[in-house]
Amino acid sequence: MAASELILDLILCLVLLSLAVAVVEVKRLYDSIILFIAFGLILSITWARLGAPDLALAEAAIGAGITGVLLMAAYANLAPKKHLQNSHRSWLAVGFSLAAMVWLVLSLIPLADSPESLVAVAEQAMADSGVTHPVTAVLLNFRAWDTLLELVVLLLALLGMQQLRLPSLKIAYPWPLLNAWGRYLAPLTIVIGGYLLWRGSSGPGGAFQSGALLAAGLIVLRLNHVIPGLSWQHAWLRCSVLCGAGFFLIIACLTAWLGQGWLDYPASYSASLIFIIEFLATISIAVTLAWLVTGQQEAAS
Amino acid sequence: MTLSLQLFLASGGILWLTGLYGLWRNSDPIRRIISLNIMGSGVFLVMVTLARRETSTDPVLHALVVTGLVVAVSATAFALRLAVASQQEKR
Amino acid sequence: MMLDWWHIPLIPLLFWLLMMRWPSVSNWIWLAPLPGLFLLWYGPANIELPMLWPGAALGIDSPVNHYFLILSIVLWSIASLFASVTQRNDVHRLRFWSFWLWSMTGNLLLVIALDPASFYVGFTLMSLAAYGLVAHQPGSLPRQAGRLYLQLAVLGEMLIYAGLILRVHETGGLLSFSDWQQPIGWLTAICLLTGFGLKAGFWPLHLWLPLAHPVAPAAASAVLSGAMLKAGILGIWQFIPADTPTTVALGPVVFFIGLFGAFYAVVAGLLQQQAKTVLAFSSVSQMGYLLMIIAMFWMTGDATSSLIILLAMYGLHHAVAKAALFMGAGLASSRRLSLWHWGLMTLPALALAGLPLTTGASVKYLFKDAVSDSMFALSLPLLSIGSMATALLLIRTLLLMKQSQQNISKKAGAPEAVALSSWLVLSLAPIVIPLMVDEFLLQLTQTLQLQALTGLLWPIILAIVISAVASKLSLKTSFKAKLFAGRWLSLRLRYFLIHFPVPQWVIRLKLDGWRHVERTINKFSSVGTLPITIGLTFLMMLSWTMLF
Amino acid sequence: MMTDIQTILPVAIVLSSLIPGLLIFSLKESQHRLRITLNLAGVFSKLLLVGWMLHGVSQGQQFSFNITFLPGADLILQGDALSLQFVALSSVLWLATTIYAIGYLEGSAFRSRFFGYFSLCVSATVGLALAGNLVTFLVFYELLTLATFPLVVHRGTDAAIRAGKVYLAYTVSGGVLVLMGVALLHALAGTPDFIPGGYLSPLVDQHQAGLTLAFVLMVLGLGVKAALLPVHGWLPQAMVAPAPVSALLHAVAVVKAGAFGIIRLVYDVYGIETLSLLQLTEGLMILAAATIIYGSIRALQQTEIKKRLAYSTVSQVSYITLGVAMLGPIAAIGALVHLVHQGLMKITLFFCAGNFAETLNIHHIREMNGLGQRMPLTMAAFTIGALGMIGVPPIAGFISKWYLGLGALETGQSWILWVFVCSGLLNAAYFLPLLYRGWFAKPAVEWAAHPQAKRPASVWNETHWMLLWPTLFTALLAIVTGILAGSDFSPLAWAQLIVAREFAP
Amino acid sequence: MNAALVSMVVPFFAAMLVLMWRPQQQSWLVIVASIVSLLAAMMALLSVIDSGPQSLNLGGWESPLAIRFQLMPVNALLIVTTAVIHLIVVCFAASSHHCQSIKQAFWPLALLLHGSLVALWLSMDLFNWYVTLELLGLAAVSLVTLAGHKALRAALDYLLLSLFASLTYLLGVVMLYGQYGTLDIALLATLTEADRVTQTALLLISAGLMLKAALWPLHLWLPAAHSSAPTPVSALLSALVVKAPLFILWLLWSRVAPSELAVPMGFWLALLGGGALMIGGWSACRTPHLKTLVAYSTVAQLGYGLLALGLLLHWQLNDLQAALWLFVVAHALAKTSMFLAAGEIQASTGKKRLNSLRGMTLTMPVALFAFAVAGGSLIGLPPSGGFIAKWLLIQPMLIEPAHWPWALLVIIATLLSAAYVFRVVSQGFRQSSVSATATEHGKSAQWLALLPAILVWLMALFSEPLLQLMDVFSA
Repeated sequence: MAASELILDLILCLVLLSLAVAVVEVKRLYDSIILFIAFGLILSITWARLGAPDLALAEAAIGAGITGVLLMAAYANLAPKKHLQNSHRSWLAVGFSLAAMVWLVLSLIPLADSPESLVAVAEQAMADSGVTHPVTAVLLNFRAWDTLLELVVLLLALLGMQQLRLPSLKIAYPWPLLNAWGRYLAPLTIVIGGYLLWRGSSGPGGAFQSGALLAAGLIVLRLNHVIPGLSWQHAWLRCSVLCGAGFFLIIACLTAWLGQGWLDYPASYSASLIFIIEFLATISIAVTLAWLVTGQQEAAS
Repeated sequence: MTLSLQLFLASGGILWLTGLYGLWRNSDPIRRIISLNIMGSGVFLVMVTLARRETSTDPVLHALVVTGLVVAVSATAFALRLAVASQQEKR
Repeated sequence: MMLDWWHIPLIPLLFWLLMMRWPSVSNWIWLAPLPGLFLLWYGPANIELPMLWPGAALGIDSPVNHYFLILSIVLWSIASLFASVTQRNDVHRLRFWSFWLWSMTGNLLLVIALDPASFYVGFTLMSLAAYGLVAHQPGSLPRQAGRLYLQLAVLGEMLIYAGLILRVHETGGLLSFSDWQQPIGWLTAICLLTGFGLKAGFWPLHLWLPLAHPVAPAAASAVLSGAMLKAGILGIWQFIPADTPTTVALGPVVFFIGLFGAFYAVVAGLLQQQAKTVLAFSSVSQMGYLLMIIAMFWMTGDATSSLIILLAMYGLHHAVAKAALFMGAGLASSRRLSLWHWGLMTLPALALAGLPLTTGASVKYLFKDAVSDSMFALSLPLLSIGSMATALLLIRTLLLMKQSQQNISKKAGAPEAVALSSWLVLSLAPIVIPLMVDEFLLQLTQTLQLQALTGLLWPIILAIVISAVASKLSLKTSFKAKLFAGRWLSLRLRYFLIHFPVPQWVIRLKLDGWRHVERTINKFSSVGTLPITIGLTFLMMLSWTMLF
Repeated sequence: MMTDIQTILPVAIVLSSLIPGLLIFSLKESQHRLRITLNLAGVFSKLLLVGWMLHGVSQGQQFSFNITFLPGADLILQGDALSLQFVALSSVLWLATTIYAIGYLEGSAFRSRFFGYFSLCVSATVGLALAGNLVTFLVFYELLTLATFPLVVHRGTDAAIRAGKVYLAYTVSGGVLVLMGVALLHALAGTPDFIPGGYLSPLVDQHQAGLTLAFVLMVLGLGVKAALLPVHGWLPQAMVAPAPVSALLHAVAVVKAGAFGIIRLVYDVYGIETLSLLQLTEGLMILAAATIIYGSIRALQQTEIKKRLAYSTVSQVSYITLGVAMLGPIAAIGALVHLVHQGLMKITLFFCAGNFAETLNIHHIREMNGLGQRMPLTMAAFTIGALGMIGVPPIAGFISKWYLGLGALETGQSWILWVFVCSGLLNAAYFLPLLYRGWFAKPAVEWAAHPQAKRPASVWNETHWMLLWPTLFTALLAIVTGILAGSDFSPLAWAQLIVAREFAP
Repeated sequence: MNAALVSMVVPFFAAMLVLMWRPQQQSWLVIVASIVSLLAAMMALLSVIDSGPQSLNLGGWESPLAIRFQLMPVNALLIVTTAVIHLIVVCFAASSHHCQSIKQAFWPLALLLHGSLVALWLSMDLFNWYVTLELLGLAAVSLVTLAGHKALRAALDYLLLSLFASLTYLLGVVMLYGQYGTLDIALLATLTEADRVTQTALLLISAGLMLKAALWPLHLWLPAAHSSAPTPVSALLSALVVKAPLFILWLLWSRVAPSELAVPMGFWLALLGGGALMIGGWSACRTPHLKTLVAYSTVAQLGYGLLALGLLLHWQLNDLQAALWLFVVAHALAKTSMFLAAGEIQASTGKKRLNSLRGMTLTMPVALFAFAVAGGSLIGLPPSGGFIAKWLLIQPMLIEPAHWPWALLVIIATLLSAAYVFRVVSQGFRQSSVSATATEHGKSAQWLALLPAILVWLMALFSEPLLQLMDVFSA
């Protein structure tokens, strides 16, 4: 098996690397963006190859999808003359990079042989986690604090974006194809998102993946002007953005106050608590991501 | 298997460096942001590869990658917005 | 007891305060020194004043300060009286009197001082305040004379300071003249001798004297020459112990300096055109004699020696006579004098030359005695020549005074009564003092023998003859150049100090040249923040890998 | 009760100027009555407290206050004889200067700021004097730098700002050097209290290099404030400050802070034994002597009154340093007593210069002609100060010179005597012409016709009384301390007391 | 520990409240939250003093799996400092007239920044630090962009570099995890060896952190970002945000890194610190703009931290930890004061340049005084917090003659800092024609600017307990 797989891996790596180099080095920005989206897709294949289906999902939805839309939107909003690459290539920089590459690769290679990890510990703890999918267990139970803060990161990105007071995403004219497909795509994403969320407790999937999908759906709807521009004025929007992190925090406090400790779910409730948290987090993620992509609707405009 | 892992690890490192190089050599903000994403991908690749070292994958690393992805996408979104805003002011 | 030694210097100060409030007090200043006489008569015990500067003690402990106190009191009192007339119409009379009184305070204090510090206090006060007297009159000559005077006075002060400190150290911190019998160091002796010598004005430290006396008011010249020069001598006498190896060794040198000075000054004086200048040179010459006495005393160091009496008597004698002459010169240059005035004028002049029946005769006689007793007996004949020279000089003075009468305005009348009487007192003093003071009388009786008499008289007669011949020949020379040397030097000194090259440290950062470099760097780093930072990160990481 | 007082009194002395100072900051410009009240209350309460402490110390009581500060180095305020010498001087002169400053600044702007900082300066000076160990000393030393700066730049003109920058460049650098020195000593020996004879002698063998470096650092650092030779440049520049500032700070507080520091360093930190083992004082002596001569010559070359006085300060303060460096008891008396005497005389001179400038707008020496007719009292005070500086007896300066000279001989450094002689001559050379001009020269314009002011009705009104009286007061003190040097309550007696305690076997 | 958690959670909740309900009088809510957070922080500090360091495994999981919080004297102190500075800045923002326009967006961001900081201080987990660093970075950049157009370029540079640094850090963290299988600092400390992977990982982490902390020579983004940010933001960023990476750097090198690596690295860090002191100080002396000057002063002062850290590692002297953290706290307080004062002055004159300060002693005496007093601590004048820190720093330098060159560095640095502080202060004393009544309002903001400066001087008085705290820690 080794040889064929190795060749496959090698090809995968080469494609990835050449795409990456191309993204960096290609002359036109537009090409660069397109190549980057392609890179994201290849990357999600790589994840799958490396036995990380939930990451592949997340990468496809978040890395390639949403980031791609964001990049395109930014491209559309930028002056064309700014899209030129640096005119000269600095061999000094290349030399430095190559030297660094040798050093870095030499340092990374030994890692393959030192299988130190938390696998055993995590497996041991799975029983008490309330979920069966280990990634979800880590995300929402073992290292729930990271996830909580991540929601805050999203919130912060949204706040930061908001107060830049940019006009909302400029789309000159709704793309006819999008118009046509949007109505079907959006419910589909919602269904898939819901499924992913539900599945997250036992298999690949979970809040982020489903949130990303839902966000994609929302974006499509927004681009079709099916839903109005997202604005901070709407209480339900605020509520949905904040509910994930807010509820998570409340749970954290309650566990600290009433329970055994900070984020220490009571064993009997842990499954349902995690589900509620995931659900709310999904809403938050979806709305926030969509909002981040489509931009703030100014109250005045 | 180890060879393959080593390959992916090296690729991760090189990806990271490629992104770094792109960030270094490009002056366009969007390209810089893309380069950052490539850097991030490199790190994630290393992480996912490391998760594969044992028979069962390491859920912790996967979870970290998920977290990292979300952080990356939010940061990218914000950065792109900021890039657009900063360019617009110049007009 | 209501009056004590420490009151003596205070009373003039009191007068000063009163005068500042009521300027008319200046007419009564002649009273200020007089309480001293009362004290002398009453003779209270010496006092120590631990409240004051270290070692302060006041009183009289030897004939020298006894006589010097008398002479100071008399001179200051009479000169004050004289000055109260002559300075009556002076615009700056308050200033004059202030300095006068300060000077008087200092002089009186130093005479009654029993410790070096008090002496130094008085001496300094006197010398610095006397600047106000020297430079009192407007014009450039007094200013220049004053400058020279002050420069030398300050130099003297500092030398005395050094000598004083050295001496106190040598004596192990003792602070009383009476305890100062320890051997003196060479340096100390020279410092003190020079320091006081600059005030005493013997050759070769007399530079300021011929310049200062002519420009000072007559009364001031009188006290300068009469009292203040003596203060210098007193200082030498008090500070430098006799009969120590150093002083014994120094004695002959000093003696011959005095001797040479006595003659040199006569020669220099004879060449002068102004009465007061000539008188100043005469003082220089007389100081030479006083120096000789001190030198002889150093050789013997006998506390009972007649030299002590001699010093005291000589001081008194010269003081009154010279003061009388200066005041007379002052009168002669401003008032019309009649014949009897001139007769009176001759008296102190000839007394200085050793006219029999005057103090001059007493001191000359005693002086010769002393010299013949000492190892300098060989120089005895020179003394007679010295008397002759003195007489010559004083006759020249009188002649010059007479000449100056021609220059005064026709309107000038006879001297005022007060001025005249005060002058009269001093002029007659050479005769009167021997009648009052036993020591003088004793010597005077000795001089009445024929041999002594002729010994005293022939120089005077010879001098008269020479003068007559010289005036017939109308020998006139000028010797101004030497006088101006002092003035010139003092100016050069000032110039030199002001233009003395001293390094100055000024640090200046010259950054203008680097401005554009800085700008470029700033611009570059603000535009290229990202690439530069990333490049540096690279560089750092790579260099760190080398590190381990 | 008594122990309480012994603890509180040192702090109270510092606070007696600090608190009014801080209150004054908060006052409005127009509340001048309140400001004056506060100032005077501070002044007199300080005098009272200092008097109390003087009495106590002369009876042999101990005053000490401490709070913890750094590890091994508490903040200690203590009243010993040496500190009181300086404290008493500062307090008395603060009295004079406060009155002077009130008169001087009447009607000008920024008075609250001025008096606020002024009080802070005095507090810092007093604190520095009362400091019981090096770290405390350092604290107040740096505070003094800070508090003085606003006073130097008070006028706000370009020249003042420039001078302020120069001042800071020097004093802050000096402060850093002192800091380093203190820290170095702390690293080597900790920071015990000052004790007569010092506390470093056990370390001489082991840490010779460290001790030497610390001494050099601290002397250089303190030398900045004491205006020692290579680092004296700020002092003449700082003369752009208003007259009271020049008077109290640049004649007394600041420069003396440096000199006082050197005294502490030599006697109570290193100790004479240690220093003679390390052979460090030779250099200090030469430096001080060079400063004396250099300052005098530079003073001679100045044409502005205040500049000349400033260089004179440069020269005179080094007398103290020189006296300390000689390491003998008599020289120590000289140095300690000069600390006071020089302060009295120099402050008088600066007051006079201020009076001239304020009354008749006279800044240059050539404008002084005939001043004695117009302002006889000020001129008289000036004369006293100047003569005292020369060392003319019986003014205070003579007493210091006496002991310094004797000390030089006693310690076998007879060359120093000639330094004093030279300095005396040079002092005379740069002061006497001023006196000549004031008393003897003819004024360029008759005073009656002078644009600035008419001839006053009475002698006592030659200038504002608040300017005149402090001047006369300090001049009188300069004479009295000289004449009554032998009395029990003179600075000299106190200096002898200090030396008796310092040099006690 | 619970108190510390309260101190962390309260700002988060307050932020959400503000975002959700958007009350009219937001400032009171924010101030109350800050006060509560401060009280909680103080209780946490007291509990540490009473009962020593406390540890908490989040979620109750075993140590390698769970994220661990640890409350030590140092981070308790930092939490208190954070809370104090936040309270002051928030009050300032509420009272300053010049902050009206940014308030709406400022409150939640500032609160989130506060919570994130506390989260960072408490955490002992490498990956959790990554998340908190991201939080800080995003919050900081968002705050910078509040200043409007001019700040955006600097903000973008800041953001990109911050992201770059995060990724560099993350790579290092991943490598460490790959090698040792744990993210917990305490566990790592027992495992690490001086092999190649560890070395590379530590270097990557350090580079990332140094970039985030704007340690010289990776500081270029800081002056632009900090000087263009709104006043209260500049204060927060300079005072607190740049200290967070320093904290991690310190824990990493002093705990995790084996001494074979730490000793040579320490030398380099110290050299870089020296470079920061020199170049930062010099730049501050040269810049014509007020806030840029203050920002460069941050660069320079961080050099002290780096120097202390470097020497601590190089000489393996635990005593220097006290110096390091007192520097950080003192600088935080002083810099808050400086930025608030500078910002208030700049806002009231409307000019950026230093020479617009003319006559400020008359028009804004309190602000200028605050600047000067804070500057005194930066220079290290006694008796200020800066002085104590510097004192502790130079003690080990001085005791060995071989170490004296470092002391020379400190001397020059001190002089440079004095130069730039007094450059500003002396301008204020210049005469000007502005009338005194021009800026009567805004007094309270000026006093608030003075408050931290006074606190930093008070630190000196309470140095004893502070140092004891540090001793407890280093023991």
